[in-house]
Amino acid sequence: MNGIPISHILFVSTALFFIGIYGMFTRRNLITMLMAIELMLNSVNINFVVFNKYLWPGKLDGVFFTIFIITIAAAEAAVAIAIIINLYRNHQSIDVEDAVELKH
Amino acid sequence: MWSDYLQLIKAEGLVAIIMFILLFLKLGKKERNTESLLHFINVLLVINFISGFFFNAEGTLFGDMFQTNSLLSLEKNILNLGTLIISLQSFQWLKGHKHILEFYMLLLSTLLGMFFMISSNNLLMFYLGLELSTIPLAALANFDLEKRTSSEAAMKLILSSAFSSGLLLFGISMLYGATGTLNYQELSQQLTGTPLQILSFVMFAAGFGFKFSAVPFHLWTADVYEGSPVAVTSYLSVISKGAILFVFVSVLYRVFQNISVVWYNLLFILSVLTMFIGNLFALRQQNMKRFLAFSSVAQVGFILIGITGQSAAGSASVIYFILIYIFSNLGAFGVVSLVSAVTGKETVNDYKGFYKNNRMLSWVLAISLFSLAGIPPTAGFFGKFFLLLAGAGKTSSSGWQLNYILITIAALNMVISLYYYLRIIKAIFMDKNDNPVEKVKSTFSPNLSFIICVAGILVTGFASSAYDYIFSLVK
Amino acid sequence: MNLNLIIIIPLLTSIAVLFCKGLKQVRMISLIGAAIQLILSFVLLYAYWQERAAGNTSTFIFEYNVAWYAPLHINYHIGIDGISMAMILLTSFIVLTGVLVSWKMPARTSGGEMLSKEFFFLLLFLGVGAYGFFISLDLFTLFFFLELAVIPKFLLIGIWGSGKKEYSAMKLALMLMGGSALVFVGLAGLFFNTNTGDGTHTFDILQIAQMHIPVEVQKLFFPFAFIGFGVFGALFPFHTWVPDGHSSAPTAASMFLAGISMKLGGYGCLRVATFLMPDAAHYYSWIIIVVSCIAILYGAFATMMQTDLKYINAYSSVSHCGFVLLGIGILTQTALVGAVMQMVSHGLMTALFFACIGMIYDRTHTRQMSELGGLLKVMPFISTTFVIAGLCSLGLPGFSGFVAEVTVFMGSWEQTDVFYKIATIVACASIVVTAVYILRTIGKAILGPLEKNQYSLLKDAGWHEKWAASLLIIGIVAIGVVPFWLNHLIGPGAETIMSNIKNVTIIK
Amino acid sequence: MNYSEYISLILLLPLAGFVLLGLFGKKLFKQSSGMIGVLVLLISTVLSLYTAYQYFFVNGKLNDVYQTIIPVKYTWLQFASGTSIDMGITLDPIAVMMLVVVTFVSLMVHIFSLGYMKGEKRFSTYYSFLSLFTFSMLGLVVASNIFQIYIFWELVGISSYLLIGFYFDRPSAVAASKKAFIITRFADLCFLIGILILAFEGGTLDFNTLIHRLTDTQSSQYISITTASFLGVSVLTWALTLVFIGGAGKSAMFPLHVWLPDAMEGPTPVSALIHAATMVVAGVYLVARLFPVFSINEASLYIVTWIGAISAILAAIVACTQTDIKRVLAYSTMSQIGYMMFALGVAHLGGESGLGYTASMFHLFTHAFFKSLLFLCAGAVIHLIHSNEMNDMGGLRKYMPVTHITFLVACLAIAGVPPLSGFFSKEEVLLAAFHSNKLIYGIALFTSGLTAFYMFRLYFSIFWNKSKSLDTHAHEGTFSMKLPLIVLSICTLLAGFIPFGNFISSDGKNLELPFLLNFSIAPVLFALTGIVVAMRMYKKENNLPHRVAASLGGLYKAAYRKFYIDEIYLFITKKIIFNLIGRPAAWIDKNIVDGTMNGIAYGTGKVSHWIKGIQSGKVQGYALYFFSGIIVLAILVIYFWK
Repeated sequence: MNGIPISHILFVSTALFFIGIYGMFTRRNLITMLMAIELMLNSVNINFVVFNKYLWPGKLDGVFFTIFIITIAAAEAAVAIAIIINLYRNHQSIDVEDAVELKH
Repeated sequence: MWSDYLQLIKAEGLVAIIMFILLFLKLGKKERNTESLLHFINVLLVINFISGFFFNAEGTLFGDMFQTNSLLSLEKNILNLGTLIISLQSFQWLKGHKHILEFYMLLLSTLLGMFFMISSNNLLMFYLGLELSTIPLAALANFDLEKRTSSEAAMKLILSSAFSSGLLLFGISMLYGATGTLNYQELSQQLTGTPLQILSFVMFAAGFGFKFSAVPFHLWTADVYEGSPVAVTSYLSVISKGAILFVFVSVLYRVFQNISVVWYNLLFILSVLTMFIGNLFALRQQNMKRFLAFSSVAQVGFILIGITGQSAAGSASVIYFILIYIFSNLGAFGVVSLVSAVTGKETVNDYKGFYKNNRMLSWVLAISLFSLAGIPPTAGFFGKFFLLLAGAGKTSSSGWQLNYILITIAALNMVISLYYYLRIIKAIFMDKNDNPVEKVKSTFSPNLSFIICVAGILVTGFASSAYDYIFSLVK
Repeated sequence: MNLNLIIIIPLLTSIAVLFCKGLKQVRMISLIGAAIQLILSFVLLYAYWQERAAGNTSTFIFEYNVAWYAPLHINYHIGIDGISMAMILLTSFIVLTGVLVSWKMPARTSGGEMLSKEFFFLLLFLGVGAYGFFISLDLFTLFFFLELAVIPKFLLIGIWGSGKKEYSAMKLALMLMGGSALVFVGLAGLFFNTNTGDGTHTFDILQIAQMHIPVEVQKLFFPFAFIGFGVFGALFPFHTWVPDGHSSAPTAASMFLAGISMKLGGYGCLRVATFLMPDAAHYYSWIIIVVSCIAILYGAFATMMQTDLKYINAYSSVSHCGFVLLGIGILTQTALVGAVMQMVSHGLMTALFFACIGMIYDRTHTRQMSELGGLLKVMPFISTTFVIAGLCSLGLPGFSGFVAEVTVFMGSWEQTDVFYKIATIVACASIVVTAVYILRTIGKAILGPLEKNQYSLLKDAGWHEKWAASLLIIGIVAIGVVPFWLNHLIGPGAETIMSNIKNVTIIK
Repeated sequence: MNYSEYISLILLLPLAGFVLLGLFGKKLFKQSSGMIGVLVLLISTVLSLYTAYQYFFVNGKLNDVYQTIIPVKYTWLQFASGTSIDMGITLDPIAVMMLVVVTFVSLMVHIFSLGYMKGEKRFSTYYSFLSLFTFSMLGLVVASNIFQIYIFWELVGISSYLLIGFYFDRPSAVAASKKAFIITRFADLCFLIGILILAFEGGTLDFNTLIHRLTDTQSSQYISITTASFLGVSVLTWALTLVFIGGAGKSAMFPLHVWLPDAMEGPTPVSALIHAATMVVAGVYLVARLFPVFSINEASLYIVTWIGAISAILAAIVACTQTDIKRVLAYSTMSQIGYMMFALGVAHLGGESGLGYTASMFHLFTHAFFKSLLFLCAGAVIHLIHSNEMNDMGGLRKYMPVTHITFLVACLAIAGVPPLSGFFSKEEVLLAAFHSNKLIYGIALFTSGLTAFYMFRLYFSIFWNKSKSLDTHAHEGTFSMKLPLIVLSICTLLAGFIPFGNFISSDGKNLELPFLLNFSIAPVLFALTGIVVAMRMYKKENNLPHRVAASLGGLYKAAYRKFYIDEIYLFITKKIIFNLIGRPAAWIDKNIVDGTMNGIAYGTGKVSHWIKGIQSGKVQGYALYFFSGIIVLAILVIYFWK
């Protein structure tokens, strides 16, 4: 049933991960950065599932982990967006470059 | 059956119960006298702290995802104490605040998360605890809703923590891929030290490094500390840092023992970097909170040296130091928060001639700073001494004696750090100031917290029993 | 005789001061406390003689040893031999006189208020550190007390000092802490290379002295310990805290600095570095000698060029403390005795000097030699005291300085190697230079015509100042005229150290 | 009566006097302190005379060789190596002789000062210092231990310092005292090193043991010290030369003499005591004390001889040109001590060859009397005139007859006119020189001529020459001032007839001093010519001196400027020591050593300023550091681990 070799899937997940990181580094918009982080988390999810399915099919802890990650990601996103909204209230902008008062 | 079940998660249970009580209060009628409410909460926290000494059992739960023993309950109780002190100190600040209950609920939920993290016996449980202790903190950082810096700080915290947890998770996933288990014991047997495992370990450690702000993962620290309310800052700098360090120590010693050579080198680099960068940044800070932030970064460098000791003495000295560190750092933060709550002054220059009108506060601040600097007879001296001693005790595998090089660097860094602590002392006692901070009148709860802190600083060092107790637990 | 008293009483005094009201009470309490300390130290001396007379031949007596941090093998272990006894006497003298000279609290803070309570508290607290340091027989305890004595100095100088006090205070604190950091590394290295037989380590000086530390280890850690303590003892080129620190400090603090805390260094070099690492001491001996000779001459020449009285005395302290290190470096018993004698003598002498300078400064409000002159006419007592201090410092027989220096010279001359002789001759040459600057100072400041007319209205010393000066002079003369008692006191202690040094395989 | 019962009183009484007057003099006995001082000295003088009698006539001899007796001895400082510094009292001929001289002259000076220092503000201080000096000098002469000599040597130096600077509000006095102390201190440094060498080689500090070990040719110490050599010179020579430099410093031998003339800033009685009779001869005494050791080392004796001779002639020449009467006397003192020195230098141990030794001591003895007499007379004169300058004086003989006569006696004595004491002692000195070295003899002869000349130049220009008119009730001073003059002049008259050789000789045996009439013609002739010339030039007021001075030209100027030695010293101290050593040292300390420390601090601050860019405030920057940190660490660790 599983014609797809594991390496392909890992390639996808890794690619996803680095795309996420790239987005994190380059995007100015806070929401987009958040999305980039979600990409990273999803690549992690794929990893877990794949490892569980291909390498250690005996137990399900990888899958469980995935579920938890998804949940927590949601929560994280919620809080993050709340904060971003508040930031917008104060700064009238959600460009990360505008919130650099604290430095050095 | 039920009884010992409850007994095992007693600490977590108590915190949860307190949260629920607060929740009900919230649901109840609106108008309430804030002061009495705060006192009530403090009483609850005192009860929580005291009960932390009793009915501590050993065992595991949830298919050994969760474990507890007397050492862990001691660590939890140390955190309880810290939380209590912070809540006492933030009295002045919260008095005028609308959302007291929310504040405490968020605070306690992070505490709960830390407890789970400490008791975790499984990476999943650890991850859950970590997130539970991180995400509410971001909300807390934003607690001064209308302050620009506060929201900026919160944004920085949530983004970088999410990023770091992403990397951490990636590490965990690779670890899982390499070993096929999430349970600590099995993991420790599976580890053989293949490059993949090491890479994943480094990512894993980076996640920790982010939380206890080791260079180069520390950059969020100063900004968040400066931006967020002082109570939250002190909570970040003491409680969450302490918790994650507890976990780090136990994880390293219990899980990654096989690749100890690797993490010895890793910690060597990290601690040297952390000490130097922390000190060098702290040298030129003007804002007290930011200054304390960097000083606490530097402190982590010393703690890491203690961890490299990698022995009973190592972990014992680390726990002991964190206990002392809570007293010292909270003493300093307490004064800062009180002053900033009353007068809104936060820069070093504002503290010039501070001694003129505030004798008591000046001495509290001075003693705490001496303790942070590691000057006898304060407890900080003992803590630092034992940390470095533990670090020196590790005979490194490589030919030339890294451990002595490490403590030499550390000792010299202590001199640098002494400089900026003395800078504050100088400002308080020696510098002239035409309009120094006028008399800051302090109420019962802050005073109580100061008494606790100073007593802790002065007693913990001489009373060797504290250290002996911790040591006996660790062994 | 319970040795703990020598720590407890000063501690209680300093704490009691905190609960006093007003200058009168504070200084009364501290005077009483200091007096008790002096008496106590004499009682201790008497008890010490009794013990010895009773045939107690153990190296250290009045030992008291309890486990402090058992898991780390840290004990609270105290005890005295002759050397510590001498240093305790010195300390008690300085504490009492220090309290006496700061009777009127002349120094005010930059804020302008008196803060007498804090002042005396810190002063007495400093004493606690010194006492503890001199009696502790456990490296940890030793280190604890060593660092205990640093910060009070910082506060004393920074708050009540004069001139560029913040700079000096910071410099002093940082350099001394740097020194103690090195000491720490040395101690740690020593600790982990000890072996009590059952594989555990120890901090106990006596035990370490018994066991033989591997030579390589000694070579590695001796410099740490020696330089570390050397910073306290004004080892060239780490002496630069001395001039600034002394000149900015208030009178009593200067007396403490030069009188006691520079001795901590010498004592540490002796008790820790040389005693516990004899092979390394042999190995590095020549370097120590060269450096200390440089310090002696160079300090003396630098003194010639100074114009501020306190700077003069500070630099001369560098030069005199060179003799201490020289005596330690030479590694003969006589030289060691000489070194300790020099510590005691210099302590008393320089304290007297600073006391005089302080008194003069309080009256004339200047320390510049060019603005002083002919003071002998208006304040005979102070001037005479000043002259006595000066004569002691230029090594005049009848005063303590001569005895100490001669002992060092004789000791170094016991070494047959010609290198030692040349070193000694170089060191000897300093006595001429010393004479030059001392007489120059006396001639300008004390003798000659009255520099300014308003000086003619100045008052001579008050009773407290007279007492302080007289006490110190008594000490100086007691050593200078009848030195044998001090010699007997120190002799055995030096002998034990020598016995350690003698039975090493000399490595060149 | 046994020595040990009272001998230490001779020392301790003056010490007690010092302590008593020094501590309480100001308050308790403002006036009586003088009398106390005199009384104390009187007692110790009597005691020392008694000692002398006991020693020389009763129990000093043992099968007619004078023994060295050590009645008192305490260990003062014990060294681990076994050597020790002892405090003791040695009695041997020269020590006893010096005891007498010191106490006696000191007593005279004490008495004289009663009148001279009357009404001084620091009267009691003065007397306490005098007692201190007497104590230290006595301690010096009876020393039984070479370090004891050093200790009292220093004490003598300091009391001289205190007394020279007695008028401390005169800058010149302060400067002079400083100069005196520092120069002698330099000499003492050499002395100390010499002592250390001797002690090391001899393995002891005790005089007799040391001398015994170093003189018997079998002992290991002798062999080691004579064979061992440093820079090609035998260690013994080094040691003795250094010791001699010490002596030369105190005795104002060329070139360390520059302090002596300036020392005249002190009160005149002090000059009489310290800078004429007692302290300045300490050097001679030191050499005499170590004479057995010196005598086995030709080289050091040679140095002693020549330094002595040069100082003698040089000082005499300078003395001829000075106009300050005390300076003239100072130079004459230096010249006479030169005599004693070279007399020692030409002597050898034992028998006839030891003549020089005896002669030297003899001259020391007589010189003490007439030179202190001269100074006291000068003191009396100055007391009257309130000036030291010759030009302010003249024709004083009718105002102060006693002073006049006594001064004349002293002048004749020092000029060596028979039958005064000076004649005899100088005779022996010349004889000793004649036997050993003709050149020295020549110098000595010429010097004695000069001596006569400048002394009488002094005499005539004070008491004759242009007659100054003083107010009528100008009187000569109190009885207390006259008495010492008379007593001393009597001593000066008679001292020559003491058969000195019976008491003091290089080997303690009896030495019959030869007295050859035909030999003594030459010196007497020289002396008389000197006197006649002086009378011709200075008895009446005339411009002859100026013409002579003009004709001598450069030589006169050089002599007048004391051969520019002071200038040379000034150059060395100011230019070389201060500018080339002192300033650089101070500069280095300020800029380099201290600069390094400050530099470190500054550097740290700079670094912390540079790296502040890391904390850019941009979250993405943080994330970047975070990520790259992980990568780098991973690489490093994996690399390490490999």
